[in-house]
Amino acid sequence: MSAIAEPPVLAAPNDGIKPGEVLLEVRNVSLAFGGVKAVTNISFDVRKGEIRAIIGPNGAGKTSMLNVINGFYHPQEGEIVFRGEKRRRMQPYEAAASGIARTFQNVALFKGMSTLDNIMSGRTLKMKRGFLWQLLHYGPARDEEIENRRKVEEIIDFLEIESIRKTPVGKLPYGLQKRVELGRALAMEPDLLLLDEPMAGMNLEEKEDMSRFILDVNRQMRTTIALIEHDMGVVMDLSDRVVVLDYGKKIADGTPDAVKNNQDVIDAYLGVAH
Amino acid sequence: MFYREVGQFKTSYAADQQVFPIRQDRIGVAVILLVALVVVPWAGNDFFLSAIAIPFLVLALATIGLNVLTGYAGQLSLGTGGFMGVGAYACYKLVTLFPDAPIVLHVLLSGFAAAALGIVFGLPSLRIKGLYLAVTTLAAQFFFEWCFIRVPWLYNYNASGAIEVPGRSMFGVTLTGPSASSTARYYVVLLVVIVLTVLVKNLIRGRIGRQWMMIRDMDIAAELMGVRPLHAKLSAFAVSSYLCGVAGAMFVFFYLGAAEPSAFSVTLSFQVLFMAILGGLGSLVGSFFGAAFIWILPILLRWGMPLVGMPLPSETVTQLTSMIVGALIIVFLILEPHGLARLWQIGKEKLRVWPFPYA
Amino acid sequence: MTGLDTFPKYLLRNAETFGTQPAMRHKDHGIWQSWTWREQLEEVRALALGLEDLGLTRGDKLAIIGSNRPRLYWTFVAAQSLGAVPVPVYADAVAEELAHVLNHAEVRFAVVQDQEQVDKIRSFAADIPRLSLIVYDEPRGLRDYDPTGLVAFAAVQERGAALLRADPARGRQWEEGIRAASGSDISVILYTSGTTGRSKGVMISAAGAVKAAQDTVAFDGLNERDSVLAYLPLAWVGDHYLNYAQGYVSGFCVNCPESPQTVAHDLREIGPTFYFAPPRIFEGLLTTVTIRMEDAGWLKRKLYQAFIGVARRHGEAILEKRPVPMSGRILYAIGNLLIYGPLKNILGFSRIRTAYTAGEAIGEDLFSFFRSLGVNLKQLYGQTEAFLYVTVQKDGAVRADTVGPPAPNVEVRISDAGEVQFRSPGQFVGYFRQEAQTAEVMTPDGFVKTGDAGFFEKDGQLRIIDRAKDVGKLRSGALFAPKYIENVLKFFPNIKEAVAFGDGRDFVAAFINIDLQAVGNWAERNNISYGSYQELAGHPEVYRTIARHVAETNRRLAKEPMMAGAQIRRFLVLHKELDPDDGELTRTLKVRRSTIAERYAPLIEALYDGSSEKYVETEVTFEDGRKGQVRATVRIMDAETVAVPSVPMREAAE
Amino acid sequence: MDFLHDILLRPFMDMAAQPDFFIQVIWEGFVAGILYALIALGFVLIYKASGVFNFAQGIMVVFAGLTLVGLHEKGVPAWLALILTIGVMALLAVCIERFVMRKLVAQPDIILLMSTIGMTYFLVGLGEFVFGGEPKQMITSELGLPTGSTAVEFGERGLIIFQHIDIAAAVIAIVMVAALAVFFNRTRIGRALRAVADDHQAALSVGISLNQIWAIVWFAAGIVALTTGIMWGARSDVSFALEIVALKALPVLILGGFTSIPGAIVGGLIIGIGEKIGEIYWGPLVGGGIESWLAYMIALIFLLFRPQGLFGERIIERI
Repeated sequence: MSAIAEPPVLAAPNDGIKPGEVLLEVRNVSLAFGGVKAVTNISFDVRKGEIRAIIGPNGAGKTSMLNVINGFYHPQEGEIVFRGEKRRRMQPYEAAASGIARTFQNVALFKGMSTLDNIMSGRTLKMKRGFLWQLLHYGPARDEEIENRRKVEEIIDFLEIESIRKTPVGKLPYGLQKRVELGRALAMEPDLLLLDEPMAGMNLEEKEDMSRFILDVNRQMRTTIALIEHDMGVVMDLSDRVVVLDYGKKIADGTPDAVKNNQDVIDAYLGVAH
Repeated sequence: MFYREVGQFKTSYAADQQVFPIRQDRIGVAVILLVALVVVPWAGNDFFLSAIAIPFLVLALATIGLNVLTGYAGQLSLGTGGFMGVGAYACYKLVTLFPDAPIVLHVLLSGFAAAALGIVFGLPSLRIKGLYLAVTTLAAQFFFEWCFIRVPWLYNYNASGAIEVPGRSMFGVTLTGPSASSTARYYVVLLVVIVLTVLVKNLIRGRIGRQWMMIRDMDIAAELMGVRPLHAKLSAFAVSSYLCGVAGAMFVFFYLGAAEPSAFSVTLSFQVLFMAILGGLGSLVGSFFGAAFIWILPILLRWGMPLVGMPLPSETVTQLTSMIVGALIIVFLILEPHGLARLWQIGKEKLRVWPFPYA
Repeated sequence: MTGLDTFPKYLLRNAETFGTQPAMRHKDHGIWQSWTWREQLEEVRALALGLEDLGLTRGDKLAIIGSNRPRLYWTFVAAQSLGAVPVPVYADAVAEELAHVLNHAEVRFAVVQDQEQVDKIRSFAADIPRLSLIVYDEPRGLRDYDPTGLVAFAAVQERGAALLRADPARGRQWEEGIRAASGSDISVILYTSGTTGRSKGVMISAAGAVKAAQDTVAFDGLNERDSVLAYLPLAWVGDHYLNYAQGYVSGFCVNCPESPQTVAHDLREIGPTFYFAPPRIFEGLLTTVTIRMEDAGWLKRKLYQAFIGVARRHGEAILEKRPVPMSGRILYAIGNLLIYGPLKNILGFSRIRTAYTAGEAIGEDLFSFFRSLGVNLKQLYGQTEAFLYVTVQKDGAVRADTVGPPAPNVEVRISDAGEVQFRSPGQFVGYFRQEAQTAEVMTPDGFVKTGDAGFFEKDGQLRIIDRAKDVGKLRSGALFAPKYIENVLKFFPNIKEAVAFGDGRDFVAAFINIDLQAVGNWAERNNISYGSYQELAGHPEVYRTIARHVAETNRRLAKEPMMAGAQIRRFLVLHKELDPDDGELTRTLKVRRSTIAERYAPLIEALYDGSSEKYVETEVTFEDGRKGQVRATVRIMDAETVAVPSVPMREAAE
Repeated sequence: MDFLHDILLRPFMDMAAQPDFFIQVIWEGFVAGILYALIALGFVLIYKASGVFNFAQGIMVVFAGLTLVGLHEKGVPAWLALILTIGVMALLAVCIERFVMRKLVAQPDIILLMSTIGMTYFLVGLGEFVFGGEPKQMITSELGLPTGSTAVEFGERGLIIFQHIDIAAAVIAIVMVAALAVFFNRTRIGRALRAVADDHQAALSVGISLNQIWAIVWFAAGIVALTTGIMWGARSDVSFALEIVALKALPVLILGGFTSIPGAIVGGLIIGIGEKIGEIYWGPLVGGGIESWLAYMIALIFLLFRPQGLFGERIIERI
């Protein structure tokens, strides 16, 4: 008999951190490329269960910040504390293993694969069966594959992308690619989801859809989210707290309303000379 | 046109994820297997089996090996010939050292020698990418070639410097050496190729294959999804080299019968690379297409041209083949960079949506 | 068991007889999740016991709102098993309308698909005072909702299952209750969508519903090996009858699509053996086929045209097992291999044994296209009040212009006023809480008035010509059935919409709306440039084409003794598209005669005063709600008519 | 211990013991290195302008040499054969641009590389078909290139032999590099070519179409190939074996970087001299013949420590 899966669809694993407690802390992080400073002495935290936005004008160092958090860049100074563990140097796959997933500003899907396989790829860390089982694709390896397929199907259902399940992602319109990419990150069942401009290049309707999905991810799956976004309106609606960067420095941090009325932020966005 | 997919629905993931989800494809594969297992040995003469079928299968296996590395894991290799040589020489040594063990076991084990060396030469792939990596594999290629000449232990200190395949039999059937029948050799090669192809397909559709493709398509994203480049790349090198090694061993033991180091030169590497490109990178069925195309084209020219009243001297055939293959590669890259496999896929798609031009 | 006169009784029988046969499938999470009849019984039992425990009792009304999915179908039978009455409601109804129906039907329970429906109900909660519990299928988005009066479907089932575990006797009691139930209970209340006024709740009795389904199941030879795709609205009589009622009676498998976007794909996967679709779906399919084939390569196009020609000549004869020359059979067999088979395969029609269409008139060409491919497409005529079938065509006696002879055990007669009336086993018991309206549609001798005008052809097939109230007479006394004329016009692909006038006038005249896509394509092919709809509509070439269509229409009308007197004498091509935003069409795209007559009074006048053109200004509403004026000088043309030998005018109702 | 001694000390003792021979080895390596550098140079030209990793540079060398010798064999005077060969290389460049490069614009690098491998095969087949596959003697003297050699005394009883053709090769290579430098820095087309490498749009603004530029670049690479072919042919002979040797351009490029002309030269010299010394002093330890792979190993080891090459800049990956 086929059972229909029951809620919660994908629950964040229980890591002993209660909602509202600090999940991620960035402490005095500085990063430079060959003398060019990308971010300077940035500190902020992300609390479990919240949607945290990182905003700022172009070149403010937002993406660099995400890259530091998931181990792609190694900061020259400062440290990252995730779930109470301090890290200075971490490889991207270690960040992934510790529960950080992300999407990219310019969709970074696996172009040669279908939607299904792309999302399946997010299950990489959940699959353990060894080489010999894989060779036979039988018994435990197949069970594992099917078990993970089931999870992936829940995400497909969640994101309402049933009709493109087997379409190669290269053929999808941009908005859907972004959705698939979100699905791929969700498949990792992350504790912390980093979204790099999830609505870049989308039309209004797609933006509304994406906002709904982000909110649902946060509410239904209880996933903590840190996002970068350009569209101020979207950020203010979605996020619980906002940190504002400008020229690699933090200029404001607080609730959307507080940030919106901060003079430094207004200046930065209006391009007032420093 | 021949596809009647109505009513073929899947009620389980296992059924949905099978290799050939469409019934008509399953029938097609069964027919092909039947032809390969029964019709070809029964109808094919010695020339067909020895000069066409056996080398085709062996080279197809080598192409699959290269495809695992280049097509699936995205790591360019120009050293296929060298790794095939490693397999061949390893097999030769195994036969010498353990003359009583079954020859098929030797062949299968010899792949491990190639796999081990593949891992060694795959290590640089962790730091270097793309074209730079080609140099690594070329280094392997030329180093192996040199070893085959300069390390006499490898060819048992033969005066000729070549390896000669001794006669070996299993279950009372002579499988190698001059007295082995072409049918027996064909069956061994066919079975090995079928089994290994199935196993590779299993790898590719599972976690490991997906990791290879992740690394190929977007290595940074792959790492951020938890793929360890070390594991993914080295496993691709190992599997690829294993397959090439087994292919090399079979190349000598079931096709050539004897081999000099020049049999495994960089020319062979290129030949296999062309098979992979023309067949279609990232496709197993394409490996068979590519191998068939490049192996059979010269034979067709040699045998076909006289039939249409244009006999050609053999060097002209070689030259023509070279030109045609070269030109075809360019044509394919321009028109269909994904090779014969993509043409096949497009054709199949056309048949599925027939009479519509698209779905 | 005392006779199978309720659907729950059939559930028990099917679980016993077809235990391991699939009862339902649902494409969900990428695969066809399946339930055998035995599993379905388990699911329904758990659900019923859970609902019972939550207070659902005999006589309660339970609303079902959502798309086609097993859980909602189970809810029907679960409610019926407890003596409660399921009331399916259109899922796309706006909140206010939904609230009206729920309140009118006095529902206490609502089983809904998702958050959207919950929101709609809650927004009008005050208007539905009796509603005490909402059961939802999909939990998404409902996590943080106020849980009072809200429970998950799975939780209800779990509740029932727990009860059953604690006391297995409850299952037997439940089955006993089913066996003891009476066929005279109300099985379902179906709210008609109602083009005018508030919708009415049509009450169907259990025994009547079962009897009707038994008759048609036997008529089409449906059995447990058949399968259908359930994609029509759950609240529509068509779905409830064709899929639910026939499913229980015959034991066939009901398949639910994954989502509305994937219906075509799911149809292809499942390959139903019994299929229903309204004419517009077939029309859409034919358009798709035509467009795709125009994009195909030269050879394929030629092949297609040649073999479709063969099919047109011989296909229907072969389907109906009439004699066909050997050469025809051979060509058809080749065509079947090359074209028809693959085409049916790609449309998902390969396994269809019986297909029906109904609801509107279907074009002869369209109808015979599918039949000539070997799809056994037939017509039926029905109504919610009849629990669907009134007339139905038999295999081998199929025509595009009729709807068949009376269905088994159905009596049909034409009233003196020309109205079709019927008496059938499945006919409704009455409108819920609307005795007056019930009385209105019933004749004293127990027939139901359909409101449609029609007549019987010589071969005994019923032919519907129009809504009875729209049928009028010309001054000459000739019958004037506007919709009939309009339909003949609309079968031309170039004509999108038509409005005929003539009641109380000397002759028939018509407004015509061109089909922008079809005519636009034609214009493109013939290098006719145009800047706007209005320009294209007024183009002399377009007029000439339309004139040919009108002449052809007249020729067809002339062949009909009843209609020959009402040929179109004059017509015009309207300068703007009739638009629901301007109130010219209903939201379901039906012509609003009164509005049009009012808005275009000067044009109608011009049609009858002999002028050859007329300048008009028309107010239009743009998409964004702004209003504007369209000005045009509309040409009026005389149409070629066919002289009819003076046939004595007969009354519509003979 | 003996082994370590053989590896670590003995070769250096040998070098010191026979300095004239050592210098001779270096000279041989230097000349080979120049030829590697020339091949790499042709390669860099194309890579800089179009991002194509031109695998066919090696075969272009062979093809140019074969055409020259082949035409002469057919009775064409040497000077005319040279001019005709230049014409053939120009035609080839135009064909490659017209029928290959133009069709593959904006394809991934690996596709472009493979197309040049296809070209290689095509040219191998064509060359053999037209001129035959057997090795040919370069028409050195007919072209007016010096033959013979000069022995220079070194120390007390040392003797170093310089082949005149080698000296000529070195001189011509230097002239060629200088000419290219002038071409790139002083001429309008040259500057346009450099602009192309940086920014395709910028090049268009100079008023030269991308297609023209590619044809010119391939032609320039063809001339470099012809020169290389003549020099190499004069030292050994003109045969398809050169194709394999030409693969050594790869390690050279890895050392020197794909876009740097000085890099190509320095890389060529390092590889040329390095592998000669390795072969002569360390080769015998393992049976000799290590020349065939030493260059690759050098490049490989180098890569592991400096993936961006000698002159390349560190790449920062962006996501």
